[in-house]
Amino acid sequence: MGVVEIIGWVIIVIGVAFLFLGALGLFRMPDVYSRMQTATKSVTFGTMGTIFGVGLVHPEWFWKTLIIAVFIAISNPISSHALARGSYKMGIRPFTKEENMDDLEPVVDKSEDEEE
Amino acid sequence: MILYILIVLGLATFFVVHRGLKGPTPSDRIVALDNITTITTAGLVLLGLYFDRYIYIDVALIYGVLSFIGVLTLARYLEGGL
Amino acid sequence: MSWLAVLVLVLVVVQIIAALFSVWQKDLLLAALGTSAISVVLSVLFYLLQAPDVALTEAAIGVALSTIIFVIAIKKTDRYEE
Amino acid sequence: MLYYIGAISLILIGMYAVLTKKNLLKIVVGLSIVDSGVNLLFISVGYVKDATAPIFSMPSLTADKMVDPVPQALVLTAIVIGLATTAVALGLVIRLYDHHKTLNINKIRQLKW
Repeated sequence: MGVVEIIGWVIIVIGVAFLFLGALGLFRMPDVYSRMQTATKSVTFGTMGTIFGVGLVHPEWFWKTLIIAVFIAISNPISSHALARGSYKMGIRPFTKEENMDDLEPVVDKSEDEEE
Repeated sequence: MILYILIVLGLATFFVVHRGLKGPTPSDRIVALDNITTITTAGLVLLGLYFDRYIYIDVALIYGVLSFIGVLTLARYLEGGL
Repeated sequence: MSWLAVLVLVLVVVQIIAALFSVWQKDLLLAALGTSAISVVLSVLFYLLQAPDVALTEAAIGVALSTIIFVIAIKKTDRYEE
Repeated sequence: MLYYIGAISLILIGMYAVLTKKNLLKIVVGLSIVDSGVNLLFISVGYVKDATAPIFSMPSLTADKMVDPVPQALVLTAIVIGLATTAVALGLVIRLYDHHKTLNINKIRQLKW
């Protein structure tokens, strides 16, 4: 085992740890938006680390795994952004302990008035 | 080594499937589906490392490119657009 | 019993759970989401059966196109089953 | 063996949905599940233990270490035909909804549109 292969296995283990913590956050968080943020950030970083580590273990596969990691980094935040926007417009409000914590509500109402 | 990593991925998939079966709103279940496809991409690359064939990485490439389109369509439907 | 057999057992159980969820659900949007989850697990099973070209086609069609045509049909008809 | 159990379970669940549900879209979902089960059954028929994919990418591979490629070619066509069948069925469902304003098959009684 060379040095690069050992570095690759270490990166794979770090990525899988982040991915597991992201899934655990999806299990434990209280409402849709916090679940969405832990799922997107942590799971995207974990998947990128895992795929990049496989590319370091097999040096001939490096460029194709790099392409997969770049596509994951582009496509996963796009879908999560569209999902957050859709669930806010559907009427799901964020989980707060105090009243009047929703800073986004007057902005969204004003922009919908301008569209009409 | 790959065996222990796949066991951890299986535990992560168990949490995500539990959220997808239980989730109170439709958005929770769509987030669960998105995470299942992402975890599946990582698992397919690791299984390609186990079988040691270069061809098998292409399946993960197609997953990474195309898996967000279904979630994007469902999100646009929830918004009221499409 | 090797660990690949255990992985196949877990995938088959998840697939049957997704199929029953998709059949018993009253909200038809979530039924379409269940068929998408069936397609994801089916693609991994094709991958383990050493058929990467079939897995690639199933990934492209089942995750993206099938969900899109079901969502268009639900948009033009009712969403909830009586 | 596990693959056969999974495939037959999918076919039975889809048959149950087609035979007992009253909603037309749920019947189309059941047909889609039956389609997936039949594809999995065909692929698992052609599987050989300890074999690899039938793609000649390395010179050390020989034909006696590969799985059967004929069911894979057939299923590759069947998946695309299954998508087209589902699309045609959904088009018919949309036309029926435009005419009758319902999806319950107990309320759609006359044969003419």
